[in-house]
Amino acid sequence: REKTSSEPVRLKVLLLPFLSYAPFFIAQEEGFFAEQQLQIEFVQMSSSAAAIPPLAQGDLDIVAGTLRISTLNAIIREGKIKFVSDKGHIGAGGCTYYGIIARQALVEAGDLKNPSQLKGKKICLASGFATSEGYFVEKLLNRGGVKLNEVEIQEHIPFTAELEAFKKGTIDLTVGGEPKLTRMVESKHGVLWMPVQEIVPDFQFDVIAYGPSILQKNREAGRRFIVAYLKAVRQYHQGKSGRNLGILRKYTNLDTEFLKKICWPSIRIDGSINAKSVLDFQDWSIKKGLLDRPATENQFWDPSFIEDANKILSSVSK
Amino acid sequence: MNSVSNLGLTCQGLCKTYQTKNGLISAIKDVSFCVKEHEFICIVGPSGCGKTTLLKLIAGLLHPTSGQIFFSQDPQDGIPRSALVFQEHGLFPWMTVLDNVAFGLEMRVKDKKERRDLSRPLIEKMGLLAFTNNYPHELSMGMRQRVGIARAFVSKAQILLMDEPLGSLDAQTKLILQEELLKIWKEDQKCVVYITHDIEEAIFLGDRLLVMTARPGHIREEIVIPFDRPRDLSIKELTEFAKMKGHIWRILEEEVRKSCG
Amino acid sequence: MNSVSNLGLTCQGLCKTYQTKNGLISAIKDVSFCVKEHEFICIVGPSGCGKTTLLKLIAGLLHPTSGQIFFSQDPQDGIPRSALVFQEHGLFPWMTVLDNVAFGLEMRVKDKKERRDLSRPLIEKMGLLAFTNNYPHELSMGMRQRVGIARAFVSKAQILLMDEPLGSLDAQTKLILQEELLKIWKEDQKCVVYITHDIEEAIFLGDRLLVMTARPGHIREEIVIPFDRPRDLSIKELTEFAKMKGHIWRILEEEVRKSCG
Amino acid sequence: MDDLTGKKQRFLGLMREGWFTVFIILLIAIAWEWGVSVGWVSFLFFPPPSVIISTFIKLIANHKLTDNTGITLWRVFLGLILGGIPGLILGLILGWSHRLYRLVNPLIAATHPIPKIAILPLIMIIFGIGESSKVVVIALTAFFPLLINTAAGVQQINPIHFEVAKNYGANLTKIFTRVIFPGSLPLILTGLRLSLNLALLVSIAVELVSAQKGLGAMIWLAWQTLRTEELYVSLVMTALLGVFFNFFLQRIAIHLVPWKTEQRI
Amino acid sequence: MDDLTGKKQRFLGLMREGWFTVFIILLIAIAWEWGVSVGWVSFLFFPPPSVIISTFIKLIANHKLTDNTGITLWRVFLGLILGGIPGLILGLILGWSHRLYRLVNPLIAATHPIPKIAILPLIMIIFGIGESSKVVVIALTAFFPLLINTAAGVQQINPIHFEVAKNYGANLTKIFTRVIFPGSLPLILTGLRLSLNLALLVSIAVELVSAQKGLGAMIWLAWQTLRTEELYVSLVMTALLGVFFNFFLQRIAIHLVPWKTEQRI
Ligand SMILES: Nc1ncnc2c1ncn2[C@@H]1O[C@H](COP(=O)(O)OP(=O)(O)OP(=O)(O)O)[C@@H](O)[C@H]1O
Ligand SMILES: Nc1ncnc2c1ncn2[C@@H]1O[C@H](COP(=O)(O)OP(=O)(O)OP(=O)(O)O)[C@@H](O)[C@H]1O
Ligand SMILES: [Mg+2]
Ligand SMILES: [Mg+2]
Repeated sequence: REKTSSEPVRLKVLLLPFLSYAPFFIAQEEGFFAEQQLQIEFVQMSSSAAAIPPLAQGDLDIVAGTLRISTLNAIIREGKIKFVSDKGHIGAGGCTYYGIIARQALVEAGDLKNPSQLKGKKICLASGFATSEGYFVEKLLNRGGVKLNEVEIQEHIPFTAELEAFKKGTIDLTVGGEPKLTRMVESKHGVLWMPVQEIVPDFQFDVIAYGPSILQKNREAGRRFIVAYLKAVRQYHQGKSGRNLGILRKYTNLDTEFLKKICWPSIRIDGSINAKSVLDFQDWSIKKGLLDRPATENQFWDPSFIEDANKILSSVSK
Repeated sequence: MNSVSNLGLTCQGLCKTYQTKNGLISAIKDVSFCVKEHEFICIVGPSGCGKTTLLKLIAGLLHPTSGQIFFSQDPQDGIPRSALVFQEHGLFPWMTVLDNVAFGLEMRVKDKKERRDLSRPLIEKMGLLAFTNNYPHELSMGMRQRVGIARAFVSKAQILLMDEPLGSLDAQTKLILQEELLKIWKEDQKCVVYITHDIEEAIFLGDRLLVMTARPGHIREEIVIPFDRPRDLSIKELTEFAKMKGHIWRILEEEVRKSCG
Repeated sequence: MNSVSNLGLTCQGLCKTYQTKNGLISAIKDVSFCVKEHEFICIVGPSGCGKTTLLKLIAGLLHPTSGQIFFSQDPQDGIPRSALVFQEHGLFPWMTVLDNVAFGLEMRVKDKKERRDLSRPLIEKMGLLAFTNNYPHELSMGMRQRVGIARAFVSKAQILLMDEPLGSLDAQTKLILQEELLKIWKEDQKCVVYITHDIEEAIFLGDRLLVMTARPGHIREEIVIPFDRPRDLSIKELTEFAKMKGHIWRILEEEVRKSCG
Repeated sequence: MDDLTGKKQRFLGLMREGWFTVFIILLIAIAWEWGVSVGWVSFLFFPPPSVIISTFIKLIANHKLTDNTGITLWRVFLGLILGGIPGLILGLILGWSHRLYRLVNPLIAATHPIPKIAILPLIMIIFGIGESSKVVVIALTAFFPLLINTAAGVQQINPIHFEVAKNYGANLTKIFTRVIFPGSLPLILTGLRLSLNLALLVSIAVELVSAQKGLGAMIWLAWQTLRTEELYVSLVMTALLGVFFNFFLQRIAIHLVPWKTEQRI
Repeated sequence: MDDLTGKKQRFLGLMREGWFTVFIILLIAIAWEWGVSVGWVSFLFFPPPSVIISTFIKLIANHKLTDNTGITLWRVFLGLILGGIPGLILGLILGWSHRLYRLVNPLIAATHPIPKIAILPLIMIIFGIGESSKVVVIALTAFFPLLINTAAGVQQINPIHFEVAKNYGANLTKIFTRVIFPGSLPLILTGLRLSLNLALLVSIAVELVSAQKGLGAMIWLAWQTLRTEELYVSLVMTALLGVFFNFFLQRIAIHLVPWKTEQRI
């Protein structure tokens, strides 16, 4: 362990007040970052999409967020960004964090028993088609043998309008993670029709990405960050403990009761990612004309940080 | 009051006070006079004594601070009660000469073409035929003034209010237009209130002449002009004319001195 | 040319043509004349014959279509070469009377207070002391005209260009200001170009008189006025005066008839 | 202040000076191209003009750019009609009546700065998830500049024109059609310019967050996939639209305001 | 057109008619409250005024609202200074010189409609992810209305005023300070009104997508957590700021444009 330098390293990290950033909140609250001589400056943006350009530019050091085509393209074009850890994937067992939600009236009427009945339905992709949501839905349609042009896709609908549209029947199906999922179901207008793990099990939907400022200039800081992060993941794995609930409540502004109710995303305790699912998502993007050429696993995935961190953490726990 | 049939308009104790950041400006004070129907009244007075204010009050463009104005006739359909020839001309910069003149008919004649057709003869009389389709900013000051006169003439209003209408015109054009004015006045038997700085013009044109004091203006003297109509330029050679002129001159001199001292 | 020392300004073959959507308007055509230093020139002509255009050309506000203007003196530091009294007054609505007048000194006097102090006496002479801090829209037309005159007087420009400067003033105020003008002219020995419609005024004031033709205007006749200075109102009774007046009158009559016919 | 008049000269004048813009743009383009080739400028975020141009041509060829531009223009048009006309009419009325102005002004002041994009979800609840919500946002945006400039335009009309109209017995309709409207026309056109540009801007901003078609949606996709060259193509298209709008308004001004030689909006 | 003049009367006049706004707002509030209680209006998306007011008070008490408002106001102020002053100066110059206007106008027309929010990531690459990028966007937005209205304001100055100034030998400085600036002041104030409101609007829009603090950030968080009452509190605050700005500008106008009795921006 190196605790030689007395000056803490300052890192600029994207932080959104979302459930999936739980380990970040924990590491901050429990002092894991400080322990690693890191002083984290959290930067907030409307979504992780907006953070990719500053990450590639070196204005942001670390961006954790959804697996995005823009990140892959930045990697392909400039190679200055790498994924370094898991931050959430579609866990095989347990609760459903991400799911396909259907209009209740439709399900009750028995119009939606299997994917082949999706033909002609109106599907809402709140984040847009050129995201993992599009990937999920197309896989789902493939399963039912329905072509993309046989359904009606609506993009970029805010949650409130979605709810209203469900009520009015102008939308039949939508894709969503927590807390939208629970809210939809609680509204009685939507039901969880199919968990995403049934479509793309083990899909790597969230990653931590490092930019050139760490990869090229300060790998040591990156290593320490992952140590603190994985330590927080271990605490996160204790589940909905009072302490964890308290921290999440503080950062997400959600009620404790609600936090207890909803599903928390799965994060691998060793930080490893499912690179195969990334490659598959990448293939889909290329097929859809959203990406020009593929990146190899070596290009986007740098396992050295979690490997080092796991060594350090296991030596400590012993 | 309204029913005294041979009175065109009656002003009673008119006062007008303007409010400015530098305090109140009393423009006219206790102005009372009446104009008979078909009468031609001239008003003279020192600069800034409230002549324009008085005319705007009669035209209904300003509200008197106190006092009242009565008209013997209700305005007829479409014909404006009074037509004011403004000292600043008041032409619409966005209309051509033709349309500016035709505006005098806007209320009375529905058809645009007809309005224009009725306006053209007057434009010709004003010597502006070549400028029919020009905009006011392309005219000389005297030409603009003539457009304003044409607009008032074409409207056939019951009361013609003229505020130094011939001030920017050369002596000859002035004569021609004076004649035109007298003709129109005689034909339609309107009443005319005519402000001028030219004492000779006032005596030559008017039935009666009101001399105003310095600001705050009120009527200092009322002079009936005894010359028969139609008048001729030769009356200017009469001793009575010269005496009258001298008399008015002296009153005004006194008033001007008052306002400057 | 520039060096002929006793010539204040020389106009040579001046032409001015305006472009409008209705085609070209030839305002003046081949106007040539010279003004000696310290000379008082009056210009008369039918309405719309191009007098204002001529004055603006001399002031350098318009460029002649052809022809040239020469000045004997280069403008002195800070003192404008010419000060034009505009027919439309041209007061700045956003300045008080005092600041409008003081604008005439803007270039010469750096200090604002001094500019104002120098302006006040002229405002008083114009009989506008009570309106020193009022804005132009709060003045009567005649008062605005006087502010414009004060601004020109205060500037001490070498050439005074006056475009019907006393047109909206009553006869008495006119007299007072004429005297003032003559005094300033004699003191500073400027040259003055004075446009008026009042033939008597022209003869009374000028050393020489130019009579313009109808549009496109050019100089039809040049009349030297023989009366000695200082002149007295009594010269108006002289037969020579009457003869001169009659002569000019007839020329103008002809020209006006030409432009109307 | 030159003496040039006549439509033709003014039109030619407009064109003649276009070279300056072209020159500036060429200069920037050359510096940019060079900067990228030397490596001083990031290729990822500032792809060189040559790449942008070839992408532009490609996107024209496959109709993507033209289709999306058409959709955006249609939204701008609808928004301008729905927001601009009420803005114009209300502006004329408020400019004319001091009392009404004082009454309504606080309401305008209160609603003007509210960011319409922020309440887009609410608008979608009321107007549905379809086209109308977007058009409502554009209309609300185009409404204000036209309203405020029109009112200012009416207020700067010389009071004597109202006096003349009143003196000749003009009724309300005549006052509006003969004095208020033509008198404020120069400023209405300035307001229209602001509204039009803002409508285009907001159109794209709305598409950015809520549409699948249109220039804004193209920009969104460009960011989503980090194909910055497509972003620049959309921006260039927007700029071209701006230039076109402006040119169009200039031409309108020359026809509608013939009494002002110098009118250039 | 009433004859009222004098600062006092005009000031009182401004106030007197405020009741109308209050009345309208009260009316809407009562209908709304009732609508929610009867269940016609969704409580989730349209929480009743009573809830909004109590939230308002709560957020004032814990300084959240005041702090965020302060931050937004500071950004508006900086943006207005950085964008407004160049806009004003350029507007004066372009209004004065036809040639320059023709040269620069296409560039303005091309850049005006580009949605600054869409290029925020690019601006962030150039100006960093900190405060300056946000201020740049606000400044770019505030720039245009002031520029365009100022230029229009200069163009509507009666040419005779330029002639007078020229005749008295005024140099360029004098022409700008004595004619061009005061002559266009009424329209500059109109432009300032548009710029100020737009700056506030865009400030919030920028915060919505990229800030942790400020009214826009509050709105974003309110949407994320679906606390619509907090959304409405932010909107009410924005509206209040708008009314305040407007009132402030009116007062300025009364002092700066004393020669126009009717000036109400
Ligand atoms: N800006 C302009 N554009 C087009 N034509 C003009 C313009 N100014 C003047 N004119 C024309 O030039 C001619 C002369 O005008 P100018 O103002 O010089 O006459 P003037 O002698 O001063 O007349 P007045 O005694 O009536 O003031 C007129 O026919 C007028 O229509
Ligand atoms: N809008 C106004 N606001 C304030 N004061 C005004 C206004 N209009 C006129 N006055 C003042 O009222 C007085 C009379 O003005 P008015 O225009 O009636 O005079 P006038 O007799 O027409 O003078 P002139 O012969 O010079 O045109 C003047 O002292 C003037 O300052
Ligand atoms: Mg008057
Ligand atoms: Mg003239």
